[in-house]
Amino acid sequence: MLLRLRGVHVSIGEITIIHDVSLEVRKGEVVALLGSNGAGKTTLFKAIAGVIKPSRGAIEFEGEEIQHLPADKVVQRGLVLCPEGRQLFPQLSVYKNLLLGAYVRRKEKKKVEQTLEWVYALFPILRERREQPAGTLSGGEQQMLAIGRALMSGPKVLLLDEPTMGLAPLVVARIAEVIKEISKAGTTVFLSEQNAHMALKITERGYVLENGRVVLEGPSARLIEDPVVKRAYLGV
Amino acid sequence: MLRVEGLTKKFGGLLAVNKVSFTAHKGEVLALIGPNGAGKTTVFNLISGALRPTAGQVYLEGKPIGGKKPYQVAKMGIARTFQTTTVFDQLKVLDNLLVAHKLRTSSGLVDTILRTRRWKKELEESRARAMEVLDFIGLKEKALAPVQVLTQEERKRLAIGVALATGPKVLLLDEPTAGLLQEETEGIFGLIKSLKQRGMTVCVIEHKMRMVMNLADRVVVLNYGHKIAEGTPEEVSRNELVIQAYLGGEHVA
Amino acid sequence: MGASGLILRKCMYLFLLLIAVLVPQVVTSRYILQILIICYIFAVATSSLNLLLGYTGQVSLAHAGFFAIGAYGVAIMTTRSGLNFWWALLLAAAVSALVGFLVGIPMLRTRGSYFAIASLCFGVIVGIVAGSWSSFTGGYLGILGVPLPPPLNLPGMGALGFQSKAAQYYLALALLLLTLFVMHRLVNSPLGLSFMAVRNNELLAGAVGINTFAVKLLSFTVASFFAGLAGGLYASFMRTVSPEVASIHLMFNWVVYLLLGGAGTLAGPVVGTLAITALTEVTQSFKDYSLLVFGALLVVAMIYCPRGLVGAWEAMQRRLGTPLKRFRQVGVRDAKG
Amino acid sequence: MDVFLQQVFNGIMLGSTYAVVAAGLTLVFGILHVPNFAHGHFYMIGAYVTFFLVTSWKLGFWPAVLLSCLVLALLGVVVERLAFRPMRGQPQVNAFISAIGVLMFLEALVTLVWGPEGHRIPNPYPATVNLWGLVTTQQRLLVIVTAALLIFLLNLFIKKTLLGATIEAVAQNREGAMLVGINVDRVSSITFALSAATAAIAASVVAPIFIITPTMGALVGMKAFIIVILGGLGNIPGAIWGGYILGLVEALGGGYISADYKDVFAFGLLILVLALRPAGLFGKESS
Amino acid sequence: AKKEGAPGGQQAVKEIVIGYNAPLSGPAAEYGRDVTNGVEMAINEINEAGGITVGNQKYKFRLEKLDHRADPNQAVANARRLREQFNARIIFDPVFTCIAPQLKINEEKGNEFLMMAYTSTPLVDKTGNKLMVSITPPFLGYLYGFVDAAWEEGWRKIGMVVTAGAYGEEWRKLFKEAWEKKGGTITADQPANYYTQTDFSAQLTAVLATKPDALLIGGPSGPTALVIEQARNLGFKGGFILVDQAKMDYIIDVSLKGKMDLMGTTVGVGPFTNYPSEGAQSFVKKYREKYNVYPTWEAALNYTAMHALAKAMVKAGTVEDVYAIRAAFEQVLPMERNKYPTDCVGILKAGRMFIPNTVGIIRNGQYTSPRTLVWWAKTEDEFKKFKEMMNAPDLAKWFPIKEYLE
Ligand SMILES: Nc1ncnc2c1ncn2[C@@H]1O[C@H](COP(=O)(O)OP(=O)(O)OP(=O)(O)O)[C@@H](O)[C@H]1O
Ligand SMILES: Nc1ncnc2c1ncn2[C@@H]1O[C@H](COP(=O)(O)OP(=O)(O)OP(=O)(O)O)[C@@H](O)[C@H]1O
Ligand SMILES: [Mg+2]
Ligand SMILES: [Mg+2]
Repeated sequence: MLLRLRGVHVSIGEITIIHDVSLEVRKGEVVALLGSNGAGKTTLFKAIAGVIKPSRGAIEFEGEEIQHLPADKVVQRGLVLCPEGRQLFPQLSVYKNLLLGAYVRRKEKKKVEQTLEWVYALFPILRERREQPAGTLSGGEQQMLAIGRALMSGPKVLLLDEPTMGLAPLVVARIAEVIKEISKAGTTVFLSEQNAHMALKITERGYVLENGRVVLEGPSARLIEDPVVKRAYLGV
Repeated sequence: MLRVEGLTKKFGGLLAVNKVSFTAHKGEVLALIGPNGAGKTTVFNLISGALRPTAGQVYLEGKPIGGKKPYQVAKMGIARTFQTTTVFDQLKVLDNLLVAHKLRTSSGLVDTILRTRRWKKELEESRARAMEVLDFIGLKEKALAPVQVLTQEERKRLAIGVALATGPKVLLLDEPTAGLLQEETEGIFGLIKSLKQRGMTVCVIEHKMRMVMNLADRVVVLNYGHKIAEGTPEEVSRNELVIQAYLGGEHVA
Repeated sequence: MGASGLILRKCMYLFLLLIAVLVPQVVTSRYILQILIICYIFAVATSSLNLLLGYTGQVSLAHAGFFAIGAYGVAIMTTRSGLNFWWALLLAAAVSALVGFLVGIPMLRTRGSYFAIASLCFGVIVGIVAGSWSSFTGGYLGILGVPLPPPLNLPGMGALGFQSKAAQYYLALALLLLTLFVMHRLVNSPLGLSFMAVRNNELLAGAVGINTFAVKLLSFTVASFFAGLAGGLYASFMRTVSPEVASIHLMFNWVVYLLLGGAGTLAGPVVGTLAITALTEVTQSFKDYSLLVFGALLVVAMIYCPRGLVGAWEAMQRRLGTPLKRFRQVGVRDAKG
Repeated sequence: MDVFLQQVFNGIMLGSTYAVVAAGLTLVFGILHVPNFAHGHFYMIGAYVTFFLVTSWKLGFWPAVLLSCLVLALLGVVVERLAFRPMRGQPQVNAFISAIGVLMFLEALVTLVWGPEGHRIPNPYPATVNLWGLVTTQQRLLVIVTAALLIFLLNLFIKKTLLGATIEAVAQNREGAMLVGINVDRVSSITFALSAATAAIAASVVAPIFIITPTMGALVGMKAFIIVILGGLGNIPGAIWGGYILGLVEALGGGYISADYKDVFAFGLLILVLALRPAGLFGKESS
Repeated sequence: AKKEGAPGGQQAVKEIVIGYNAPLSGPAAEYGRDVTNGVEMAINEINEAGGITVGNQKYKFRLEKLDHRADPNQAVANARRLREQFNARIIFDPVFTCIAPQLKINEEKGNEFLMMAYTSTPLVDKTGNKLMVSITPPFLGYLYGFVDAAWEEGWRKIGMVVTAGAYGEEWRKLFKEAWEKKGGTITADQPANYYTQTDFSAQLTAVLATKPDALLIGGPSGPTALVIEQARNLGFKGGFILVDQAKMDYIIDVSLKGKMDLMGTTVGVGPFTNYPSEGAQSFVKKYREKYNVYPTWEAALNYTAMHALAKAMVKAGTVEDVYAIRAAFEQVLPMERNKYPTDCVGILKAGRMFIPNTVGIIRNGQYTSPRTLVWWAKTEDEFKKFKEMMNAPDLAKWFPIKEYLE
C-alpha cells in the first residue's frame, strides 16, 4: 500500500472540514476523488501534502506515518501535490518555475535534464514560453506549467487537484492523455475532479466526498452507473 | 449594440489579440471561445478599459469607447466579471451591490455628511435596485451575510449580480461557470438565460461547449489572437478550423 | 445585526459618552486632563488617518505633515495677521485639505509601498520647510504665543471661555465627536462603501464604475482636512508650535495607535490612542528601560492582537456569543437607525 | 572641473554605503515583503559590534568585521523568528509596526549598554591618497571597493544560484514554494541573515570614517527604504543604482545648491519620479 | 510628594522633588544625560552634606527624571505630571522648544513651578516669564567674541559650513553681518545637516575651492569633529571657528582621541576640562570619578545652578513659594569664588544668570589661555566689581552687549 489514510479529521480554525476519512491508493493506480464544490477535496489534498495538519487520524506513505511532517519533507519523500489555483511563481520565468519544481533533487542534474525534456514533450507550449514570466501565461498555460512543475520532482505519487478547471475541451483531453502517460511512466496518480466524465474515464477506482465524508467508493466503471453520481456529477 | 473593430493588443513581442472584429447585437448572447491563451480575456480587458488597445476601436451604440478608463466604460453601460471570481469579499452581500450601483447616483461628500434628501432618496433607490438584483440572483436570504460565508457558486452568482447592479447595457462574463458542478452550472446557465429574456446583451467566455451550444445566439472563435470563425453554434462546431484548434475529435463536456 | 444588538450598542456608546462628559467634573488633575486633551486631538488625527489607511487602504505616512500645516497655519494666522482663532482654524484646515488635494494628485498615482514612501517624503519635506523657512515659520525655535481659542458667544448661554482646562477638554471632546460623527456618516454610506471597495479590490472597483483615483483623492483630502483641524487646535492648546509637529515620530505614533486600536473600525483610533498613551505614561516609570519595554510590548501586541484591540474585543464577543457582534464593516443598513 | 570630479567621487563613496544597505533591505522588503523598518538599526548594531570587538576584545579590524557580520546574521535570524514570522498572513502594516517595536528595542538596548554618546572605531587605513588630483583617504577607497565587491557577489547569488531562486520563489508564492519542497522557514531565516550581515559589513567599513551613535541607523534605514522604492521594489540592481544616484544627488546638491533646502529638492524629486514612474525608476509596472 | 522621613521622636527630614524634564532617548540623549549628571551630582552632594534647612525644617532633595524625547507635547505632559504627581516645584529642561510651552503653564494659579531653563537663545529672555531662570551664557556673547578673536588672528576670508536649521542660520546671518562690518569677506556658505549627515566632503569640497583663511563650522561636537577631520583630509590648512554648540575640548579628547594637531588654529567655546580655576578642576575630577564620562559645560553649569537654587530656597525661607525662591536668587548670587566650577555672579530681571562667555583659542595645536567675556557690565567700574567675584579674574574681559544692558 503506497498511501493510506486512517480516520483523518481536518479542521480550519474552529470548523472541522474533513470528518473521519479513510482511503487507500495502491502503487501504480490512478484514483479519482470526486466531490462537489466545497466538499473538502482541496483540504484533504493539502492535509496529505503536509500544508495543513490533520487534527486527528493517520496518513501513511510507504508504510510510514507522515501526518506530522512539514510539506517540504513530504515532497522529499516523493508525494507531490499539484495544487488547485496553481500556486506558480508569477514573476519567475517558466523555466525557473520548472527548475524549482526539481528542487528536492537539485543534486541530480542529469535526471532533472531528462525530466525537463519529458515535460517539454508533454507540453510543447511551455518550451515556447520558456522565458516568459509565469504570471503572464493564460489560464490553460499556467495549468500545464503547474502540472509540469509537479512532475519535475519525479514524484512517486502525484496529487492532482482539479487540473482541468477552466480549460478548453482540447486541453482537457490533452491533460487526460497526459495523466495516462504519467501513470504509464510509473507515477501513481490521485486525481481530484469535478469533471466526473473525464475523471471516471481515465481512472480505475474512485471515492466520492461529500461534506467532508467519503460517501461512496468503488471501481470507476461502477461509479459511472451510480444514480447519485449520475444526477449530481454527470448531468443527465 | 457593441461593436469591436480591428482590435489589436501587443505585449512586448507577443500579439495577444490581432485585428479582431465582431458585433454583439442587442439582446443576444455572444459566446467567445477558443483555446487557452487565445486572447479571450484580453479582448474583455480591452473592451472594459482595463487595457489600452494597441490599435482598433470599440463602439457602444455607435459611440467609441476605446481609451476610456474602466470606470468610464462602466458608466457608459458595460459591466464585466473576472475569470477568477472577484467580489468585494470584505463587504456584505448587499453592500457589494450598493457599491456597484453607486455609479448611477450623484450624491457627493456634502450630501453624505448632511444626509440630504437627495442622499436618502438615492439610497432608497439603490437599495431597491440591490434587492431586485438579489432576488434575481437568488441571494435574497443572504443579503446581510458577509461574503466569506458564501459558497463558490453563490460567489459566482454574486459576481454576476455586482455586474448587473451597475445597470449595464452589455454584460461581459468571463468563464462564469469555471469550477462548478454540473448541477450548479445549470443554475448559472438559467440565470444567463433569464437575462437574455429580459433583453440584456451578454458576451460570455466559456469552455463548457454544451452550455455554449444551448445558450449562445452566435459564437466567435479566437485562436492565437486571430478570429478564426464566427457564426451560430452549429456552424462553428462544424467548422474544420475550430475542430482542429479547439474542440478536438469528439467533445463531451 | 439584531435590533436588540443595535439598541445595546447605542446604550453602550451613550454610556461612554456620559463618562467622557463627566470626566472634568470628577477629575481635577491638570495632568490627566492635559493628557486626555492631547489624546482627543491625536485621536482626531488618527481617525482621519484611519479613513485613508483603514477604510481606503492607502498607507499614508504624510499625516504629520498635514497636522503641521494646520498647526503652523493657525499659529501664523493668529500671531502675524491677528486673525480670529476660529477663522484661522477653519482656514488652516482648508489649506491643509487644499495642499492634500494638490500633492495627492501626483502621489496617488503610486500604489502600496510606493505611495507609503512618496507620502513619507512629503511629510519629511514639510518638516524641513518648517525648520528652515525661518522668516515664515520661526525655524527650529518655532512660533511662540499662539492664543487660546477666544470665548465663543453662544446665544442664550453667554460667552464660553477656554481658559480653564475643563473648557479645553470639552472643546477637544467636541472636535473628536464631530470627527467621529463625520467619519460615521461617511463610512456608513455608499460613498464610504466605495472607499472600502477600493481598499478591497481596486481592479473590481474600477470595473463597477468607481473612479478609484477620485475616491482616493477625496479620502486623502478629507483626511488632510481633519489632520489640519487637529493640528490647529493642538497649536492653540500648546500655545507654541515647533517643527516637532511634523516629525515622523508623531506620525509613526499615530500608525501605532491606529493599528493597535484596530484599523478600519470607528472605535479603533480612539481606543488605540487612549490605550497607548496610557501605556507610554506607565512605561515611563521603567526609566531607562522604558523604550526597551515599550518596543517589546509593541511586537507582542502585534502578535497577539493583529487586528488591534477592537478586533480582539470583537473576537471575544463572538466567542462569547453576545449580541454586540459586529463593529467592523458596518453596512449601510445599520446606518439607518 | 577638479571640484566637480571630487564631488562625483564624494557621491560615489556615499552611494556605496547606500547601495549596500538598500540591497540588503531589498532582500527582505522587496523579496520577502517584510517592511523591516529596523534595517537601519541592524546597520547601527553592526557598527557597534565591530566597535566593541576592536576596542574591548582588541581584535584586528577585519576579524572584527567578519565576526560582526556573523553576529548580525544571527540577530537577523532571531528578529525574523520573534518579530516577523508571527506576522505572516497579516497585512504588511502590521509587520511595519512590529519593526518599529524592534527598532525601539534595539536602540534602547544599545543606549543602555554603550550610552547615548558617540563612539569612534580607530581608523585602520587613515592615510590620505592623491589620485590624479582627487584627494581622499585609503579607508574611503576601501568603502567603495568593498561595496562594489559585495554588490557583485549578492547579485550573482540571487540571479545565478538555485538558493537565490528559492528566495524569489518563497517571495512570490509561499505555498507554492512549500509544495516544491522548499523549507520556507529556513529560506526566510537565510534571507534575514544575509540582509543583516550585509548591513553589518557596510556599517563596519564606513564606521571608522564616521561616528557611531545609537541613532545613526534611523536615517540610514529611512533612506534605504526610499532607495528601494526609487529603484523599484524587489529589484536589486534598481536598489543599487538608486543608492548611487542618491549618493550623487546628495554630494552634488550639497556642493552646488546653497540652501537648507537640498533635501527638499531630493525628496521632492523622488515624489516627482514616482508620479511619472509609479513603480520606481527601474521597476516594471505589473498590472 | 513630601514623605515623613525618619521615624521616632526626632524631627523628620522632608523631601523636595526636583523635576527633570529632558531628552533621555533619541538624538539629543547624550546632551540630556550631561545635564542630568550635573543636577544629580549637586543634589547628591547637598544630600550627603545633610540637606538644607528651611525655617526649622530639614529637607533633602530627590531628582525625578522624565524623558520628553525633545517633543514639546510630551514635555508639557511631563511637566504637569511632575508638578502634580510628584509635587515638583522646580523643573529643569535643556531644550528650548520644550521649554517654550512650559513657560505658558508655569504661571498658572495653583500650578506654579520654577523653570530652570538651560538655553542660550535670546528669545527666552523676551518671554517676560516671572518664574524662569536661564542658566547659560547668551548666544550673542559667543558670536561677537568669536568675531573679535578671529579678526585678531589675522583671518579675513571665511568660508562657512555651519549646521543647517535656524540655529545655524542665525549664526550664519549674524556672523556674516558682524564679519563684513569688520571688513572681512565671506567666500562661501554651504550649510550641512549635522544631525543627519556623516559625510561632509561635498560641502567642504565646494567651500575649500574658494580658498578661505578659516572655516566657520559647527553643530553638535561629534559631527563637528568629523568636519575638521574631513577638511584636513581634503588638504585644508587654515583655521576653524566653531559655533558655540560645538565644544573644542570634547572634540579633541573624545572625538579626535587627542589628535590636537588637526585643530591647527581654532577659535571656539573655551574648553571646560582645563579651565584654569580650582572650582572647575575639582569638579572635573569628581565628575570623572563618578560618571566615567566626559565633563561638559552642560554638566558644570547645571551643577552650579542647582547649588544656587538650593541656596535660594534657604534664603527665601520656603520650598513652596516659587516667586519667593526666584526673587531670592538675586540675593544669593554671586556664588562664592572657586567653590563651584562655573562663574555665576548675578541674574537679570528677565531671568538670565550672569555667566560669562568663555572664548578659547588653540594656536598651532596648542591651547592658549581662554578669555571670559563679561557681557552684562554696563560700565568699566561695574566690570571691575564683577571681576573680583570670578573664579579666574585674570581672564575676564569687559565685553558689553547692548541687547542685555537693560
Ligand atoms: N481557510 C479556510 N477557512 C475557512 N474555511 C475554509 C478554508 N478553506 C476551506 N474552507 C472551507 O472548507 C470547505 C472545503 O473546502 P475545499 O476547498 O477543500 O473544497 P473543494 O472540495 O476543494 O471545493 P472546490 O471544488 O471548490 O475546489 C469549504 O466549505 C470551504 O468554505
Ligand atoms: N500582461 C501580459 N503580459 C504579457 N503577456 C500577456 C499578458 N496578459 C496576457 N498575456 C498573454 O496573452 C495571451 C492571451 O491571454 P488571455 O488571458 O487573453 O487568454 P485567454 O484566451 O483568456 O485564455 P484562458 O482561456 O486560458 O483564460 C496569453 O498567451 C498570455 O500569455
Ligand atoms: Mg478544491
Ligand atoms: Mg481567460
